[in-house]
Amino acid sequence: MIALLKRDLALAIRAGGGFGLALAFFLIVVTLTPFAVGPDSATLATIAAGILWLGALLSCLLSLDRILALDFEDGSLELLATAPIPLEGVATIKAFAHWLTTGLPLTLAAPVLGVLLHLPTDGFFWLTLSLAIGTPALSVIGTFGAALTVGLKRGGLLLSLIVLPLYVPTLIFGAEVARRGTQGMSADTPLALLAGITLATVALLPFASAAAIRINLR
Amino acid sequence: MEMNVTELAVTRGGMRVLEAVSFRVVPGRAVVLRGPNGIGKTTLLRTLAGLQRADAGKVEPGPEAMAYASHADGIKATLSVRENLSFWAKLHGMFEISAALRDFNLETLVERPAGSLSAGQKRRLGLARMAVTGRSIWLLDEPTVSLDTDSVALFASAVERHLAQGGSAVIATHIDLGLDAEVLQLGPFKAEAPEDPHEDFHEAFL
Amino acid sequence: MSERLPKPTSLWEYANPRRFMALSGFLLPFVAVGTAAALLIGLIWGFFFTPDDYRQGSTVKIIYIHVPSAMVAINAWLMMLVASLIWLIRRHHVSALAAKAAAPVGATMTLIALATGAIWGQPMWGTWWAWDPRLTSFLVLFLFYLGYMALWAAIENDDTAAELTSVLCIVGSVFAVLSRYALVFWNQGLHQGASLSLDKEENVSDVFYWPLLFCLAGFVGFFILLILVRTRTEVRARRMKALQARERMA
Amino acid sequence: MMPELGKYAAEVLSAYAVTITLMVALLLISLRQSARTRRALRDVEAARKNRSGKESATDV
Repeated sequence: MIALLKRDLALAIRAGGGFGLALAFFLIVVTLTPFAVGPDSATLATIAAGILWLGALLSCLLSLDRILALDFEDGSLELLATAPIPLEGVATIKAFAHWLTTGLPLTLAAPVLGVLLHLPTDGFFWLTLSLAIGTPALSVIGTFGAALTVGLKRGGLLLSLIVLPLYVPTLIFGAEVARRGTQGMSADTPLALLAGITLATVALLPFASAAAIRINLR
Repeated sequence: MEMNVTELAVTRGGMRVLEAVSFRVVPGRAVVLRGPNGIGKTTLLRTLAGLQRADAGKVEPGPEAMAYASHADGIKATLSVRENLSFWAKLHGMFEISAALRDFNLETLVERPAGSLSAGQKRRLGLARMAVTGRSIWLLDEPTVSLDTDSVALFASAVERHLAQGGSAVIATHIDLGLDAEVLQLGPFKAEAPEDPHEDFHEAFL
Repeated sequence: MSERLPKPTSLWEYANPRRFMALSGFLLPFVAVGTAAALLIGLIWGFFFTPDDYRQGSTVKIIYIHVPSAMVAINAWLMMLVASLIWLIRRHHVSALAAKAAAPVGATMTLIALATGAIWGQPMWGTWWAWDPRLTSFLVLFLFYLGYMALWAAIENDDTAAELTSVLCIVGSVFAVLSRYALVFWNQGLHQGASLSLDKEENVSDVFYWPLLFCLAGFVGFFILLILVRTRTEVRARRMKALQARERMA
Repeated sequence: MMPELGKYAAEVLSAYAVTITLMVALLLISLRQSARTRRALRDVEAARKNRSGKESATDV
């Protein structure tokens, strides 16, 4: 399992896979936002937390099809399925590797980009915290979507269509934490719910992902 | 380990492709699958490897004793030969890869990224991957594709060495490898009405 | 049916394609007539012979299409969930196809509920669209339907498609419920509590209640009718594919 | 016969129009698909019967 994690990380770093690409996309979303809504810093400050969450979510979405597609194409996925580790474990590790190479960098980049959007001072802590707690769920749900569409030739767009509705609860609670935190309100309840969603998806969704991979390999 | 396949039946894409396939492989021996394309050689190997569900029949031992190699090698172009090999070794709880490197003549290529290997070298790396799994029954699907004559000979000797060490192999191939192996001829299976219409999605509608 | 089938001993036997075709072919005319009658009575009664609401004016008439379509939209997904579970657990072929057949009907009903809701919302709330939790839930539900149908359409192998869409339907259901709670949390809405419950006095007064019941029955009948027709189409399509596959093999 | 819809006539009528259009469209599409599949299946069955001379198992 650790060998698989190490390999996935090495691949992501060496091939310049999701790593740089998702961050660059995040930067572009944040850069374009003021062009779309105007340079007024008060306006930007009110929407900053939401835009940063949405930007992180879209950047994450961009790299989902790489989670399994590459391994499917070169036959690695079949060989992993015959290896003596459970496919549920493979799905979990894949999601974890995706989070380490995408969710974590996005979380770390968000406060920096928050400066560009005039994110209020109170918001930095809550934004980073909500992203740190919420992005694992994005990776796990994304792995499930990737597992469903892995055998398809043009699965990219379909993957987004399937995954985006599944992202709704995570986005709502995550952005709510950041928004309430930014406005100085108590964010305990949404934070607990966000953590609940992350824990539940991490615990349960790999089973569905593994089932989908098995069906697709058949 | 002796391998026993009894009365195996497999459906793929809605149609029965294999029916009542039975054979036995004893340690030190190989079975070569023959038959025209699309007759179910790949399906049989995938079923033995546990990737395809069988409708009926028994395979002993289970997939955990089989090392499977398909057309795709599972080789990552950006990783070096050593990294590729030791990853699959670790995944199977094995740590020693130098013997496999030697057997498949890969010692001089150890630090090269796998993407820069020639087709034949890649194929050898793919076969070395099977050796490092430590599993005794090799399932090989067209292992000699894109190999030149020398490499085929090298491959055949690798299989022979594996057999001599008490392993066994099931090989789907068109060419003669010069192995002392039994031949299993897969014939066309004529679809008959299935006994239980609930067995398969497609058949149920006939 | 040209040959006689033995009498079924359990309800599950209707999951056999041939039995399903026989039964559904028998039921179809009755369902069609019943649906047409209920819809005509309900809609004509509701549209022509009910008074305006003192507050909402004539817009109250939208209730006869808005509430039934919304109800069917949700229950269509529930039916797909049950059908998917039956397919995954008991492997009854017709149930997988019934789930496939239900999706476009559910999606259309969701669209109707959204459209009539927006049209109703304009005079009542002064806006076409409000990010009210119930409206938003339906929008999210619509997205779920789209994803589900797209997945069915994208996978060539029908067996694989049936399995994967079932998995998606089950996981999607959990997330749909989660989304619903998330949306309520996110924005307390404009909608009145329950539009309709058996305890009628509290909600909708008598004059509106009876035509609404007919409309509900009509919409449910319409849903069943379309499921039967569409599932029969799917069964025939599968049989055709099976025959053609067999010809190729022979 | 037309009831007095008052100032909300446009809303009520458009809501009904949208609903009926969508439902009729769905019904027509479903029926057309049904008819087309039925015809195609009949052709396949007939071709099969001619070729084999055997009687087909069912005529769903």
